[in-house]
Amino acid sequence: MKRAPVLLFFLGPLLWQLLTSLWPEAELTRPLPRSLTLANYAGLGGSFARAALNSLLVAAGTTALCLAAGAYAAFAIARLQFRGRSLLLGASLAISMFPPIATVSPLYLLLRAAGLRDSLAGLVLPYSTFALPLTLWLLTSYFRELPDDLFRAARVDGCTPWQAFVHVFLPLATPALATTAILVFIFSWNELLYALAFVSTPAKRTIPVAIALFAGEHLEPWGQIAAASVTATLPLALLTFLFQRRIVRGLTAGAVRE
Amino acid sequence: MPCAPPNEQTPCLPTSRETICTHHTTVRATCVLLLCAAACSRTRAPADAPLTVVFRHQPLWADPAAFQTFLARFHGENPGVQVRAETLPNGSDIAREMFVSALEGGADDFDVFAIDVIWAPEFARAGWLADLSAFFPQQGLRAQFLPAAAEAASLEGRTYAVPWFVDVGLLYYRKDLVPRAPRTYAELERFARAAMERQPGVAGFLWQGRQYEGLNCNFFEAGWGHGAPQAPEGKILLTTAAAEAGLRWLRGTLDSGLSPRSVLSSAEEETRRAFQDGRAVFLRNWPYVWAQVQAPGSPVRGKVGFAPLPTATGEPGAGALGGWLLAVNAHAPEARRRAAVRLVSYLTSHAAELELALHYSRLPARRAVYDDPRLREEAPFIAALFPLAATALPRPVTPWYALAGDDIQGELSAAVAGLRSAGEALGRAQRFVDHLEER
Amino acid sequence: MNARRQPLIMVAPAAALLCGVALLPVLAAIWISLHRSILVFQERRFLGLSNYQFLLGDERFWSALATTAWFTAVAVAAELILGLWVALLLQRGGGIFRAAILLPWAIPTAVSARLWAWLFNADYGLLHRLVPGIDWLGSPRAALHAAILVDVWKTTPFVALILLAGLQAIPEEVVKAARVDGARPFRLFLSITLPLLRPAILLALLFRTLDAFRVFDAIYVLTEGGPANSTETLSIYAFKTLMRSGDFGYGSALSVATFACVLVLGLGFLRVLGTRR
Amino acid sequence: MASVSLAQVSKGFAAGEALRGLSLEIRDGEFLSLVGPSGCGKSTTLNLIAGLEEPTSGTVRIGDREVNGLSPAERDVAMVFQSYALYPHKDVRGNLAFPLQIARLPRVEIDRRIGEAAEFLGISALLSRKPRELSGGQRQRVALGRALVRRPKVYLLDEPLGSLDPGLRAEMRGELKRLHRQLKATFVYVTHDQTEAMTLSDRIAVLRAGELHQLGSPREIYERPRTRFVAEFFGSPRINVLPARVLGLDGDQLAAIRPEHVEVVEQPEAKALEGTVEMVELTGAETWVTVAAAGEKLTARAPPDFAVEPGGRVWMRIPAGRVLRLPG
Repeated sequence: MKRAPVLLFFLGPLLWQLLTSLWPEAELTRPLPRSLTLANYAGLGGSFARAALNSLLVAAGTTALCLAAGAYAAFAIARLQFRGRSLLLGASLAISMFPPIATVSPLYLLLRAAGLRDSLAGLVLPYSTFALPLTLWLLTSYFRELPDDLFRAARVDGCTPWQAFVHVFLPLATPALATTAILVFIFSWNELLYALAFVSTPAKRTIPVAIALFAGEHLEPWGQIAAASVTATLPLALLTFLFQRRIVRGLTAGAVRE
Repeated sequence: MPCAPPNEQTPCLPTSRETICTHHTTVRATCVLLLCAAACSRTRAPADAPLTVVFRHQPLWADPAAFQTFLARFHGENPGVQVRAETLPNGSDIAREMFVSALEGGADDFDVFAIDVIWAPEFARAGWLADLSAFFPQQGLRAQFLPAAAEAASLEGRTYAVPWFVDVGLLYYRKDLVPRAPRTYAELERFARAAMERQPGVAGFLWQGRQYEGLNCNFFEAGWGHGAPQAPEGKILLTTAAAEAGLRWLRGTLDSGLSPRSVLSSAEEETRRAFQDGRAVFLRNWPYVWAQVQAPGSPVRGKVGFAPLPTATGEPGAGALGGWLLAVNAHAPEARRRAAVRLVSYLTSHAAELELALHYSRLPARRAVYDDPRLREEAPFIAALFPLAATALPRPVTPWYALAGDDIQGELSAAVAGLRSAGEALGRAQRFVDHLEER
Repeated sequence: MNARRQPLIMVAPAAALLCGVALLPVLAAIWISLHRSILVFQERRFLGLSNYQFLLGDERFWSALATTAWFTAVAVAAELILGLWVALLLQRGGGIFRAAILLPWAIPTAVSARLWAWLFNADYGLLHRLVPGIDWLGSPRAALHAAILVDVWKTTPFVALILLAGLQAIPEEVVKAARVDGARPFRLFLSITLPLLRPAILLALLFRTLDAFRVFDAIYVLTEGGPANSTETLSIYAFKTLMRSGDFGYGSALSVATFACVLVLGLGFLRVLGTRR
Repeated sequence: MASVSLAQVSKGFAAGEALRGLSLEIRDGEFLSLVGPSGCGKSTTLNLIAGLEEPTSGTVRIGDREVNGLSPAERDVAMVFQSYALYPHKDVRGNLAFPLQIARLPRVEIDRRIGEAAEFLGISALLSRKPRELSGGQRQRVALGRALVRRPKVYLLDEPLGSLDPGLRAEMRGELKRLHRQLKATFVYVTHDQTEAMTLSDRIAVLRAGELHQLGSPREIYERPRTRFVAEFFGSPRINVLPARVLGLDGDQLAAIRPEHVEVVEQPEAKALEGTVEMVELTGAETWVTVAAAGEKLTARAPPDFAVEPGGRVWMRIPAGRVLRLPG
């Protein structure tokens, strides 16, 4: 059973955090809790729920923006002939490798000038630096895998490229769109650097920022932090278990593109 | 229109060449104008409409109930004004970051806010603090308030904030373990060694060594204790021989075993709890510790004394000035600004500071409160702290100190952790500060 | 709208977005880095390259670069080795097993850093109780490796998946043939599986190196660059300079330097990958 | 219905399959096959007619209209693909209706045409099924239907029977023939299967490496191949090609003789060519014998009672009238 140590390494910390979230604050000093309590969860309060909502809105917003802008662009890159086609795909791959810090200062000034600083909408734009390249990559490779004759048939049937996309390729792309949406959602939900830099008021914080800056009165409230971590993990755990196959295909398709 | 004029401005580059960076002054000016216009329109509303002044501050006391009743009394005296208090997370660095990015974005959703003494020069220079010289002229300010506090609240001869209450670094000692308060570092070491032999396992001297602003306070105090000059006219001077000697002394307490290694990852609370559990002979900390160690059930109740910090020469050492000032948000609309000023003067009045001292054992910033008979009678500890408070020294009062704080902390932490020599660490920090100030 | 112009119109929004949030900002960052720009005091002046001169003499920059390089090298090496082992286990299937190891990758790094910070806690942390000797987050040496452990815990699943895809790309017959030739499992692994896995390994190496080099979340939340800036990476130093010291000029210079390092690494890899193909 | 003509059409490709100055006239209502090995340019030719690709030079004309630069729809052509290219997410009715919806025909007209086409192809019962629920043959009929409903000027078929299994392929050949006769439409049919070309076409265009080798009726192509390639491409087993002198003829041209025209006898004969048997292959209806003679190898049809073992001696009668002269 060579899997046990691996499972212990990966799941152990998560289970320990779950236990800690039920650990009464007073007994934190003991090696093991004598009793379990839900006080930490109750103590999380509105601000944490607010952060969860913000994360949801930003992640959903980024997903919507990237699918809206990326879907037909990916179709064009995969199927149509136009100048700069490979340049665009190459640039998008390069951009996905940009370190986010490289664009923090200009984006800060840009968002500030546009009055978008310290706003959730203001986070969606920077998030597309990593989300859009991912969307383009996944959807382009999916559209390329569809049989060539399908596109020829659509053109023979009189479709303009846009009609071919709307009537034939978009309906067929629903599985790929779902995979892309999930991955973009996860990456947006997990982002920290831009959120820390651009959002200041507590009411607009996302989950990663809320957890990073979680500070109690004096001592670190480890019980509450654990509770917050568990709550932040739940939606993603659900996503992972429900769409595991999709996520794996998306990750590997995105990576191994022989 | 008394909107704070954007202060002097180095010539801006013509906008055409800057693709991304907008022309700051125009943006900020238009934004301030807009705010005032909006505000003016609002004031035309019926005069008696209740005005809500938002007071934003870090959590300053365990139980806010007493303070709420205190604010309610202000409402009583000013029926037209409602006060809503908003608290921020506790960490001082985090709170500053939040104020900076809010104010930098022109936020006007709060009016009065409590700022750390070291932020005042930076916020004033950035044009975020309303000029209160009309209501708190400099002479009055310096006469009524402790000198260091008044100094921290002013910039280039104008008043930008009003001292609320202060903190000063001081030495706590176990009266049952040492003959008297040590005056020199050598005495501190000798007394501590003797006590450690008598009571094995007890730590000699606890101070705050974690990488945060508290470490800077310990550093400056050790510097002053070794004769370092107080920052002349807002210059951050780290590379003086005395400053280096002070930092070496701090590192020395670890090498000699006088202080335990855990000091390197401790802040106020960790050291206070250790001292309160009787696990240390000496403790450097803030006045708030007194109420804790004297509380019923505290293992060291009645066995603790306090005194000025020791020095190399034996003169009473100066503690670093801490504490909070109250300022008015420059972006706040005109109507709420007048009410805000009234709230500031109410909270920094003699009666208010007395109340805060008695209820939350907070050191008043007003000199006169220390002579108040009620204070002497009900809070002798605070009254006795006047000489220390009066001689407290501010960390460098310059807009650049708050900005350079993070880098200085890093270098000091490296020195006390033994990663770099004191001289090298201070050299690197000075180089960063000079670059930042464009010297 | 004739079909000739449609492709350009279809890529326009995505291209505009990519330019607007990535390409132009990087150029703008370079432009800002040529200025003295203290945002809070609205100070702005053209400096030319003096920010970069300061950077070359800035020891904090060089130690941040060294920390980042060490972090990348050790983290990526560990992830490849552990990832390969996990990929081999994954190859035998098991949906639950795969979902379980996917979870650490799925949750935010900030959450996993906090989770590990509790395990490393110097007073009551589980690891502290199990292995009392190590002052995980206190001593500079240990703190950096604690951060590496967090990164390994979070991204090994990703590496394992890439290697799994590589394993599955190896044609069945080749392995069967080798087995028929009497190759024992270990021999088979060394002479058949590993060489055929080379493209996937190189790919994982490329992705992870560029990703690890820009690390921010794990370390910022775990140690915030402390103790004594010993775990401070380029991204963290640049972030602090921008956001805490408000020095947008020098902060941008640090960001551009980080970008340049990632660019050099990326191009270096592509040349290696390119020649191999 | 319409004729199709290509004048000096060429198409350069990085990938190699190129057309070099192809000129071809396809008469109105004709069933013309484009035949040749893969990479010979037949599919490119079809795409050029369809408008899926543009020629680098030369003009394409449908009816009397030059169609260079026009989209497939504007050319009024329909195409049937080897992979059927049916839209997986639409049912049969949706697939048939789609081109008409794009052309914005009125609803009533669309339903009428679908009904007719379904009736004509016998797929009325399948209208509400999805492509994945159909057999290969049914899918092929739906693909044909999708072309039919458009009533195009020209039908372009790109190896439509390629993915069917052999048994079904013969049956579908019959259907295609019937379809062409009834529609009296112009069919341009691409295939690499010489039997299909022979059985279906009015005329065959043999292409190789982007050039037209020969254009003619199946009979002409089979009986009077102009080049060795054309001769060897048609007929199974392959035509025998040998230097003229072996058959006693002069000149350095090549001589070719169809295996079925070579008679094998077991007794020596005067004018017959003597040789030794190398291999005997029974393919059901016929038996083919491979004979080594004068340093060459010939294939001949053996009489039903042929019983000579490999190594035995035989004699081959080669009727002079049947011998073809091919350029060297």
